[in-house]
Amino acid sequence: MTLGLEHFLILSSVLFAIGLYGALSKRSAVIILMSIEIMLGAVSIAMVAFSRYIVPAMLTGQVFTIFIIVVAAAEATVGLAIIIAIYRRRETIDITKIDLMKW
Amino acid sequence: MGLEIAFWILAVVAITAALAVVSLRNIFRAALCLILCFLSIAGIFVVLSADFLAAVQVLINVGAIAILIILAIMLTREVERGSLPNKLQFPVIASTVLFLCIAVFAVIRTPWQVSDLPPVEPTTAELANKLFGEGGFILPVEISAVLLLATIIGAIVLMREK
Amino acid sequence: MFKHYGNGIVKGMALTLKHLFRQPITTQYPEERLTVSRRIRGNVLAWSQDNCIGCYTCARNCPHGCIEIETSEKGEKGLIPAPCTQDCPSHVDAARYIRCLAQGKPDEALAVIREKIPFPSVCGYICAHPCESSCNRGLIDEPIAIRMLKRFAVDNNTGIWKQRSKTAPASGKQVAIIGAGPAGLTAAYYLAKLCGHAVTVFEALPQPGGMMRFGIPEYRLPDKILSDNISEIENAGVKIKTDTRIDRPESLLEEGFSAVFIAIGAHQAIELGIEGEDNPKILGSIDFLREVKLGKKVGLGNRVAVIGGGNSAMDSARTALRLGVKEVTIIYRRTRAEMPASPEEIEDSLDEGIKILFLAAPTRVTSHNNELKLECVRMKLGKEDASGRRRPEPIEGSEFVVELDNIISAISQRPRLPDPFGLATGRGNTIQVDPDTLATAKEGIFAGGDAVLGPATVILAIAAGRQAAISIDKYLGGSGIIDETLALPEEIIDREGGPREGWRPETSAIPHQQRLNSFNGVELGWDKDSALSETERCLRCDLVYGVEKYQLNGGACIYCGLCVEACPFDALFMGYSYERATYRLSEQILSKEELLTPDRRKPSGYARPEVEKTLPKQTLLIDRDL
Amino acid sequence: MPELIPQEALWPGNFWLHLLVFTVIIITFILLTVMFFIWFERRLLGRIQVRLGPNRAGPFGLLQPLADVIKVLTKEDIVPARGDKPVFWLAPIVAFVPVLMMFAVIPFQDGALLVDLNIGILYIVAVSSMASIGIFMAGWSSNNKYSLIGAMRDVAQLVSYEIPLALSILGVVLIAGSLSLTEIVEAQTVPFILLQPLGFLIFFIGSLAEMNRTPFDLVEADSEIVAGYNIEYSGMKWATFFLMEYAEALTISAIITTLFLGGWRGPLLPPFLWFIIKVVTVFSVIVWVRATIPRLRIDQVMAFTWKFLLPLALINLLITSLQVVFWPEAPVWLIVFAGLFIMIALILIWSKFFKLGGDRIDV
Repeated sequence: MTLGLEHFLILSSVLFAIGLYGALSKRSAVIILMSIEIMLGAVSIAMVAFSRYIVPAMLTGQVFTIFIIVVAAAEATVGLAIIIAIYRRRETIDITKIDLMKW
Repeated sequence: MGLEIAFWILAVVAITAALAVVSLRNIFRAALCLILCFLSIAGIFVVLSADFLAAVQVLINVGAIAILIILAIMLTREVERGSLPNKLQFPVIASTVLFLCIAVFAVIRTPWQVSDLPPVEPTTAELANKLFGEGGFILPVEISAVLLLATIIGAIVLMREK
Repeated sequence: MFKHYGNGIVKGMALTLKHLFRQPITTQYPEERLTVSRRIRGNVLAWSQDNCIGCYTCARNCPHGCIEIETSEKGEKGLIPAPCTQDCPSHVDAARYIRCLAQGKPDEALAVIREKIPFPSVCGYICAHPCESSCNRGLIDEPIAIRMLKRFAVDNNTGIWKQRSKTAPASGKQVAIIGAGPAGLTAAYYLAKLCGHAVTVFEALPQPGGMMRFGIPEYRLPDKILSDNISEIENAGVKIKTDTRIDRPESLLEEGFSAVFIAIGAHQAIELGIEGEDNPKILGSIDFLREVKLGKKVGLGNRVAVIGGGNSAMDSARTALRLGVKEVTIIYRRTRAEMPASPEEIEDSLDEGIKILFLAAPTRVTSHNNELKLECVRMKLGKEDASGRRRPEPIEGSEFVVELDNIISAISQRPRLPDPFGLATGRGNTIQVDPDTLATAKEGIFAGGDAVLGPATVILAIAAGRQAAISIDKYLGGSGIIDETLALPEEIIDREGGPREGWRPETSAIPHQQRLNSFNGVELGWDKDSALSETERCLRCDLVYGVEKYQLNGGACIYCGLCVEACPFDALFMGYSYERATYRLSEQILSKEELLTPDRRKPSGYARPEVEKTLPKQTLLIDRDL
Repeated sequence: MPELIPQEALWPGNFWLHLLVFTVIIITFILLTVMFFIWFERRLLGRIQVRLGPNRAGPFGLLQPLADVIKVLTKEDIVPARGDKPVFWLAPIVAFVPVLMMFAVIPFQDGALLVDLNIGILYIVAVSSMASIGIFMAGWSSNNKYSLIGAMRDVAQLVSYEIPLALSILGVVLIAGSLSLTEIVEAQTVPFILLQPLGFLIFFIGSLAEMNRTPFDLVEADSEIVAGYNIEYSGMKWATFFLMEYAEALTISAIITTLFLGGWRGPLLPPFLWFIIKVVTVFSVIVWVRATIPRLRIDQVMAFTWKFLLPLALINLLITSLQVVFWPEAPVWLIVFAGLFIMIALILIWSKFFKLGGDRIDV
């Protein structure tokens, strides 16, 4: 059985689903951030796979992946900054306890 | 043949690591597993003959983002039993499985128009052309630069002690 | 920034590069010194039940607390002479009177002291305490303050010993003693009281006491204390004739005395032996102290130098200070470590503002209009001489001049022997006697004390007096037994627990500003609490306990050997199974034991499990929370 | 070195044999060189401090590292009772493997390397950033505040110094026009240290920080945090960290040689000998710096990279790219002199604005 586009797309879906589960069902903000990173990674796999199998000469998917990595980095930076800022005020990173809009 | 073995190993490692990230109680170990997951994704990129992307993935995700996450973990408390599920755990599992089924179904049933051309190798020069060359993505590159600048300023503003 | 750091970096790099090409100064370790590094390994400590007295010294010195001793409460083996008793020239049973003090009976303690010496108060104040030098406690921290305890005993005198003392019947024989110093009066006391002879003491000076009165300043030994002791001696039937100088001992024999004891002491200061010494402004320390004691006016200028490093130099300097001298300097040719004066005297002198000029020796004195110029030379220490002190040698060209008003020479003293004595003399003008009997070559004439020994201590003089009393009594046909029993026999000798840990209690002294205006006693005695707590430090080396169990907790023992080194009685030593491996420094330093038994199979945290069980927990658990 | 390898093993003829032979060669080379480096550093430091250094075991003390190895191997292996045990066990491996992996792309001579990746230098930067994970694992799992502080310092330092490091590499890449190390070496008709003096300086300083050597060895500052991240390690695991540090020094010396000193190129001697000579020279300079400059404070270290190295690296990149784009055929002597002049001028001007450790900074 040779490797096809489906393999990569299914792997991507599984990783995305795991990330989705983590992002929705966890209390810790850091774990949620990590789950989002997994989801972004899954999307990157899908992008690169599309690029490799559908338009191998154009690399458009890889360019998209580069932007995804850029956005992931930005998201992680700001997200962590927010988490630490909240932790400094509230002494917790449990998002179920961070439910006030203003304090 | 070699590529297939590599794919299966990397896929199993990536999925196991990702599952560990969302199921381990110890946040520090979860972060280590996230690093493993990122490394496997970089391996998948190599399998997809995107070697430049693989290196960038290691450099940015493993070398920077994961380490930032670990540093952030160190700055908070309750590391060893920090990762607890919230009340929505079982609904989320159900909906996630549903989503997965739909996605897999869609992937399998879609007739992909796969090209038979060999992949471009090496990708570095080609990517550069795509990003900066004629008719390329120069505008998104500029926008992402602005995004990064905004990120830097935002992070500094958030973390500055008043 | 660049100027600051860049320059530093560039210069530093250049410097290290320069050093790289220098010849290394590493040298070969000398071959003859290559046997080093003792390692002790094994599991058995040899313990000698005969030597062990159960003093707990080893248990206290063990860093891991792995020695357990069980002593039998009652089955003591008896008493042996303690080191302090053995090393006292008069063999005063210090261990026993400390025990009496510990039981709260100072009068009993005084009785114990009185059994051996007739001057307990004098010894309590100024004894040179050889007992403390030999005290086993000094091996652990600090010797027992035996002299202070003695002083506490005599300060709390109730006179109970007097009721138990008895006087021997008169023997009808007459003994003459020349010199009312410690030796002479001791001999007189025992000859009169315990042998029944009629004793007459002839003293050239107006008051009895000899060096105790005229050589030791008032602030160290108050006159009243001495006079009390001497009046006890007079009460025992001794006649003291003051202001009587004897020129020929034979004349006393012709007058009807059966025996003569010469104890004239050493009252002549030794000359400095330098040019210009015959100046009237240069005084001998002993003459100076005597003049002061006799109440004569000694005209001293504002700047006085005392030459010498013994106790009499300290006494002279401190006396001069009390006479109103502004600036007193002690000049000594060696360093402080070699000074023969007792350390506390040196400390007190410095405290009172006396300067000490070490490593300097006078070479010449010149006099210029009312001012002395003392030329000195700097010294350095050379090889050790026969006395174990390093011999000072002058440094050429390092002469310097000190301007002074007076000089007190306190180098040493010798006996002042009038020629008609006609006795054989030895080194330092001392009288030569038979060391066992103190008899001189002339029939019926004995000699002792400083006159025989040269300048020495009071306790040695007392010992000489006792020796003279014994041999004179034997010469006169007596038994020669001068021991008496004044203290009650001890009933139960018991030790309650081990000795107390810790140091001596503080000795208090009168404040500085009160010291220099008068000759009041400087050192103050102890109160009851201090004395009691000091007695608790005593190891009781004279008690021999039956040690029933001596157990070494093998799991905790690290075989450091500290207990063996600490034992004062040689009861512990390395057993046969101790391996003393020596390594030569030239070899690669690899631990043989670690190579033989690498224990890598079971990682065990911070320590091996068996050690964990036996050690106290707090030494193991480190606070590891972030 | 080609004569050691059968002809059919060379890339891409026989992939697996080539891989096997070169992996064995690289590991042997690293282990031997690390042992040599340990001896060499101690001897050199000794000489700089006007003493002999190890001189007992073997001729000139050459067997001293061997004696140390035997000692370390026979030590008891201690694991902290309340530490994170699996992480504790994994940490030395995770720290050591990336350093080994870096060597895969370093050319000993033309064609004599494990894989000639076309993204070679990017690969090195990426892999080297992974080494800090091992150190962080060690620091965390030891459950000891000193090791954690050491690890935090290491990570902060690594993340910060990676940026000027990568930027100064970009200057070289711009001139060479390739990311492949072999092509970079082949592009060096003139060693890039002459064309990129400022880039070389930044790279050298940055790599000193990257491998935690004096004056940037805050990670293991004995006077402050006892021994840093490896305080709880003993025996072979500790030795692995030690090996990692020296292997990193070796790798970075090799990278500096490749990027700036012309790699294997040189007259007369065989190419791999040139390579080794250059590597040892670079390492000697590192030891020389260690013997001279005292350790910085952590806030000084961070201020130095963000306020000093990073702007200079950016300016250097800008100038280099302007030159490459607008005047690619500029004469070499002009570039050399202009480069030197720009370097000195920039450093002098920047040091006017920049104060090292003037104010106290909490890090």
